Amino acid sequence: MGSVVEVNPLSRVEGHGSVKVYLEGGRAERVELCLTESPRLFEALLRGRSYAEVPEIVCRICSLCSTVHKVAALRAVEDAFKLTVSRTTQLTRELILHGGQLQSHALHLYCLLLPDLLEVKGVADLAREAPDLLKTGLKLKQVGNLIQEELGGRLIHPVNITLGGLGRRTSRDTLQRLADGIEEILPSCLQALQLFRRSLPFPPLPTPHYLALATAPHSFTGEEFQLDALPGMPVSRYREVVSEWTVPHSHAKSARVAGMVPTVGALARLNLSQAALPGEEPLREALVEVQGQDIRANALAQAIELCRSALAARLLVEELLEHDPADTGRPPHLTPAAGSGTAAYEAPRGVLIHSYSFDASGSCTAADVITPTSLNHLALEENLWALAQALDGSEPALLTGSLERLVRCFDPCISCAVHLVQL
Amino acid sequence: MENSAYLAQESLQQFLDTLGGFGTLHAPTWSESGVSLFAPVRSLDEIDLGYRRTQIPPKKYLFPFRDTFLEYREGHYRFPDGTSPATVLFGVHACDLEAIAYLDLVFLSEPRDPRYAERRAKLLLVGISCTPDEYCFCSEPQGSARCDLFLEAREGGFRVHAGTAAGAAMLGAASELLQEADAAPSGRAPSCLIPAQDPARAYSRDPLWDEFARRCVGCGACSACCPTCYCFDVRETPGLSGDGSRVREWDNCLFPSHGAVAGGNFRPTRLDRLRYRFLHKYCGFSPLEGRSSCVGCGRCKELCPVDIDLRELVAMPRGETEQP
Amino acid sequence: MTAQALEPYLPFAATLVERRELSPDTALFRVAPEPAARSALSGFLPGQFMQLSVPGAGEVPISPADLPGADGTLELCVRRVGQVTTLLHQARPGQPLGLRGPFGTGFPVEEMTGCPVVLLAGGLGIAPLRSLLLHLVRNRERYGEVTLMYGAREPALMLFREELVGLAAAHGLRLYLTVDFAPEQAAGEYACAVGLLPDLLKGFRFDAGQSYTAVCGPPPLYRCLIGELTAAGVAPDRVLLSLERRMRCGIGRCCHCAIGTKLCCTDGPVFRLSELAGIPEAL
Amino acid sequence: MNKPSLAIAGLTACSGCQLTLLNCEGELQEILERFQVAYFPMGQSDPDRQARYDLALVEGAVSTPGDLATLFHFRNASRLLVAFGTCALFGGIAAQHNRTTPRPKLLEAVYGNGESRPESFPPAPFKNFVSVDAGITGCPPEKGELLQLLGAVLAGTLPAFPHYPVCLECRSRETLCLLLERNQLCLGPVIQAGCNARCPATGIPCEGCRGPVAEANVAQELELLLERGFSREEIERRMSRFTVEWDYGQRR
Ligand SMILES: Cc1cc2nc3c(=O)[nH]c(=O)nc-3n(C[C@H](O)[C@H](O)[C@H](O)COP(=O)(O)OP(=O)(O)OC[C@H]3O[C@@H](n4cnc5c(N)ncnc54)[C@H](O)[C@@H]3O)c2cc1C
Ligand code: SF4
Ligand code: SF4
Ligand code: SF4
Repeated sequence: MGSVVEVNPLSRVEGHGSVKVYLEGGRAERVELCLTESPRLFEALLRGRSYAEVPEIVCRICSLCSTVHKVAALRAVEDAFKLTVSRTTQLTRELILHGGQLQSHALHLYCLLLPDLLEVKGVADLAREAPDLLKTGLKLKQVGNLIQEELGGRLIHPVNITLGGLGRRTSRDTLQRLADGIEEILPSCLQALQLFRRSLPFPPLPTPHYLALATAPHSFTGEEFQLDALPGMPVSRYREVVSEWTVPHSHAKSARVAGMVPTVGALARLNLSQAALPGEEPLREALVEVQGQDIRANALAQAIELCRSALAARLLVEELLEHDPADTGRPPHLTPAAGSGTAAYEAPRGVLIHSYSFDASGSCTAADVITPTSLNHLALEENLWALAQALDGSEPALLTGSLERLVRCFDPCISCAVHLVQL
Repeated sequence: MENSAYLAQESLQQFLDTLGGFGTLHAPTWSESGVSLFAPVRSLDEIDLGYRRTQIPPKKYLFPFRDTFLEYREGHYRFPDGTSPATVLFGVHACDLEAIAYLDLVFLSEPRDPRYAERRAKLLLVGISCTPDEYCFCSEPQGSARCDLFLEAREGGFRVHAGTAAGAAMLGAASELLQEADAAPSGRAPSCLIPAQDPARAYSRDPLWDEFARRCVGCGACSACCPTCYCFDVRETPGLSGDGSRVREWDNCLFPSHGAVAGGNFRPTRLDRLRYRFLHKYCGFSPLEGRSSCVGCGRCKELCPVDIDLRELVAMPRGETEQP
Repeated sequence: MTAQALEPYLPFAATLVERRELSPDTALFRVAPEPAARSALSGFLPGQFMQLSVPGAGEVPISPADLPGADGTLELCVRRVGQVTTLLHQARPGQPLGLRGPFGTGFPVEEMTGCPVVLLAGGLGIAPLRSLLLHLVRNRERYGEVTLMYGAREPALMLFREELVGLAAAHGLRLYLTVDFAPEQAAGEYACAVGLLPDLLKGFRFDAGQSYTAVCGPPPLYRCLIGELTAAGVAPDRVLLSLERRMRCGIGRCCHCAIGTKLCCTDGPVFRLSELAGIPEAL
Repeated sequence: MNKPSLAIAGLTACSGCQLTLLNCEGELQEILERFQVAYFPMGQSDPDRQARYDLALVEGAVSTPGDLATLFHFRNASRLLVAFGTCALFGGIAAQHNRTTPRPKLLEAVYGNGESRPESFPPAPFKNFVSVDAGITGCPPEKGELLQLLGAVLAGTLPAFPHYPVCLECRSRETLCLLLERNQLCLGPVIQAGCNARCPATGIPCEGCRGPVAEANVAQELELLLERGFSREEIERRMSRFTVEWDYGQRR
């Protein structure tokens, strides 16, 4: 007789999901990852909405990555209208994305993942058992959020970054405060490298096919994808390489890229990009350590990116402070025209693609959003399967506990995974 | 030192520097988004001497939008620590000075409002002549005695007059910049107050009342921006560790909550609330009954999104003013 | 000097001493102010109100149901209706509270000497009138005939019933109790009439020319009663109305309690009918 | 004092409200100390589904049978149920098409006609199904209001949030009125304040993320915007972004 072992709900991940392991005579037969978040049908919400509304609505796909969703959507719309933005706007967007990455990685590492390393159940236990570590993590998160709130005007679903520009340019005083905040957390960022070097006690997992964007240093966007050693694929032709389909047991879609099962996120980025920032010598050892690793090294990769984001944010603040005061970032007046545009960004969890088409009145006729979690979906299932097999015959509690930890390594963002948008 | 002197335009920057010695200098200037406001300034070129009206009147210095005025710990209330900084408010028009005088009547009568009194004592007022525009409904006063110093515009400079000892001290400190006063002041400054109205008008059947009640969006701009509106609400905010604070905040008679009590509302309709506003502005509440508190600054008229001007109900001709 | 004299917004400390249920939603709270505050309370007049703070929830106006006792304690009769009153109802003896006041006008007890007094209370309106009644009873010889007409919705909601009956017997008060409806008269309960206060007043004979009347109750009650009283011939300046409005400061600043151009907190809460002439919204 | 037990859960939502709790970095440790966190899958494993909760903060709209079951569970198991965020209070972003497009059509657009189509109905606010004891509005909610609620619950009461429109806070911050001065489609006059006019203060019109203010003069706002050249269709689209249930004729 077959039986099912279930992890439901998956905890300490963002959104609702569960894992089912089907056992046959005590052996793992099949693993299913069910992302059960209630769908909000964003595609239908976007149909007929004006180009100006699309980014405002679509950023609500997910709170954790609302900033990068917003920026990606803005870029995609701007691409459709062949609009370029001023340097102030560019810098502000880059800086706020680093804020977003800081906050997201700090949250994931210190609130969601750290309990696994310390063998406790969660953030409430951390407050009791490791208050100082939690405090450090929260401080990192706070500085990330400070950047997001000051630049975005609102912490989640930022308002100040808008189509073609900014509501208003960030003041010097504010930037100065951000610089102070960043300076304060740099040492803690470096400590995170030590803390998250510890790997989970799992048997080795499949070696991933890394997928990331080719980006300039401290940028989150690029024109080409890189998939392992494959030659660059232009973002504008992403449809030719990404194939997506729905699976019966889950509300999310799964994707393959160029026929392969991709892994996106911090680990993939660090394996594919060599762009170094000034001042990042202390990261070198850790950078070497994550090369060619399986997903267990994603935590260390995130810790490295935590440092990188702090360093990059410091540089960006300086550049913004010095940049031409006449460039206010005021958005230009837009006249809608028919067109399509695509933009790809590196969200904290990996590659994110937004693509839209508009008719002559600027009304949205087609929308497509591919989220990092759908790109990771198959890899996650493969890893779960591998782990379930390796742990064959173990206690169900050990099995489910390990599977859940594995899910967390991917830092999945379930709410975004099920809000795929395609018209 | 005389109480009056002449200040040449060229000496104004130095004069401001001198005033800066008496407190942080605030003056009419422009916000980044293009709003006229009183804010800290460092030099003359940040000041808009010819400004018409600031969006928020100087009352914000005496009675801020939100003010924590009590704290409690373990069930016992106390005043929060900290005092307000000395401030020199430069460039206040006669109507706004009149308004502060009115607020003084409200808050400094017994029992004195300690928060207001403390801030008022630290606020030095420097008035300046104005040029009325189409929104103003005062009688073009050129001077005011309700301040520490008043700068009356003259050819190439100002006739500066000290109305208080503090004003005289400021003049004294700036004596090197000043010359002998020219001619006498331009007559007695009339009050800006518009005439008080008969409360019966608030209950009149004028169809304009219904029209106003239909239109008013209840945004609260008219009261928030009125230099003599001072209704406040009080809220208690418990903290996480058993302590808490009591905050007072500008309230607004156009909001439904203004007259609401458990199980009912004493001013349930917008019409009731507009009538209240009329009464408070033009008829005065006890103990200032029979006194208008409208100083004619024109803010409510300019800022109302639906062009409500309650004075239309009494068809007050422009310039008809009351002598206090 | 008390804290009060120094700072009008700073509540002086008080402690909840005792609480007694009066009805399912109303209780009598005995509150002891800090000793330093007693002098501020010494001039208290029936009909005046206090601002009661329950830390955490805020401050509400309450008219004490009796003059301060010899030990300085106050009796507050409070109905549970919202945030502050609910938190008060949950409080245990020893709970720190805050008090400011007394504020407002009270009943003109000096002016009323020698005259008959008719008290008309509806529902919770008995709270301020009880303090007037107790004053009249304690100075019985200085006043004429004292009548209390008190209407409640149903017998279970009638507050202080035994006490009122006892007072009536001991001090020769005319007492009329009435309820809007009576579900079932339980054995051993005092009888009370079924009917509305204005109807009761209709058949009531009294020296209207000489009497002072004091009214307190829910807003709709006033209009009906005033019709009856003026018809009976009570002079408008002898019709005393204790009114209620939203209040925040209690000292004439926050302006929520305006009634026409009057302020309920400083010109009231006890008004003479004559003062309210020409203010349609007053009643 | 006994620690009140706390549950935090989500229905159809972006998790932004739950994240707002985690975004209270300065206060989170104190919160975790003062409350006993009984149910919070986003931050703590082994959620206790059997417990009774003193306070349940539930975010999201109700759009699936599962959502409804969860909502009933928390209603029954909790002393205080708080509708946490705009979706819970007004339906939010996912409900914006409720009045215009039938649900099956929307589902088909995403999932086709295949078997993987999840069961779902038009997203609705909590109040359509259960009584709630308090609400924190906002998309996302303001940290300050969340902290006020938690403080009030610890003190045994509920917070006293103001009920006035965004314009008051906007004016008090001395920002430019976008409706009057820039002819922009600002919803400030009919939207509940409490965000300190975040959007207008950065030069962006209020998009209405905090839902309607009490007794809004909706009809007049509509007139104001029509006068400024916006089409009725555009105005309604914008107004329904976070709240579909507007009465466009309301003048109360
Ligand atoms: C002069 C005066 C004397 C009063 N005497 C008594 C009394 O003896 N016993 C008694 O039970 N009640 C009395 N009340 C009514 C009492 O003040 C309210 O029931 C109380 O304020 C409700 O507060 P809450 O926070 O529990 O209710 P909520 O409904 O939560 O009130 C919110 C806020 O609204 C205001 N508010 C609500 N209802 C009233 C009201 N009726 N009057 C004034 N403000 C209100 C309060 O400021 C309160 O903080 C009196 C009111 C006044 C004006
Ligand atoms: S400014 Fe105009 S619309 Fe706004 S509350 Fe005042 S009268 Fe009403
Ligand atoms: S910008 Fe919007 S919120 Fe601000 S005052 Fe104008 S209408 Fe109101
Ligand atoms: S201004 Fe409007 S859209 Fe912006 S945060 Fe406030 S309520 Fe939400």
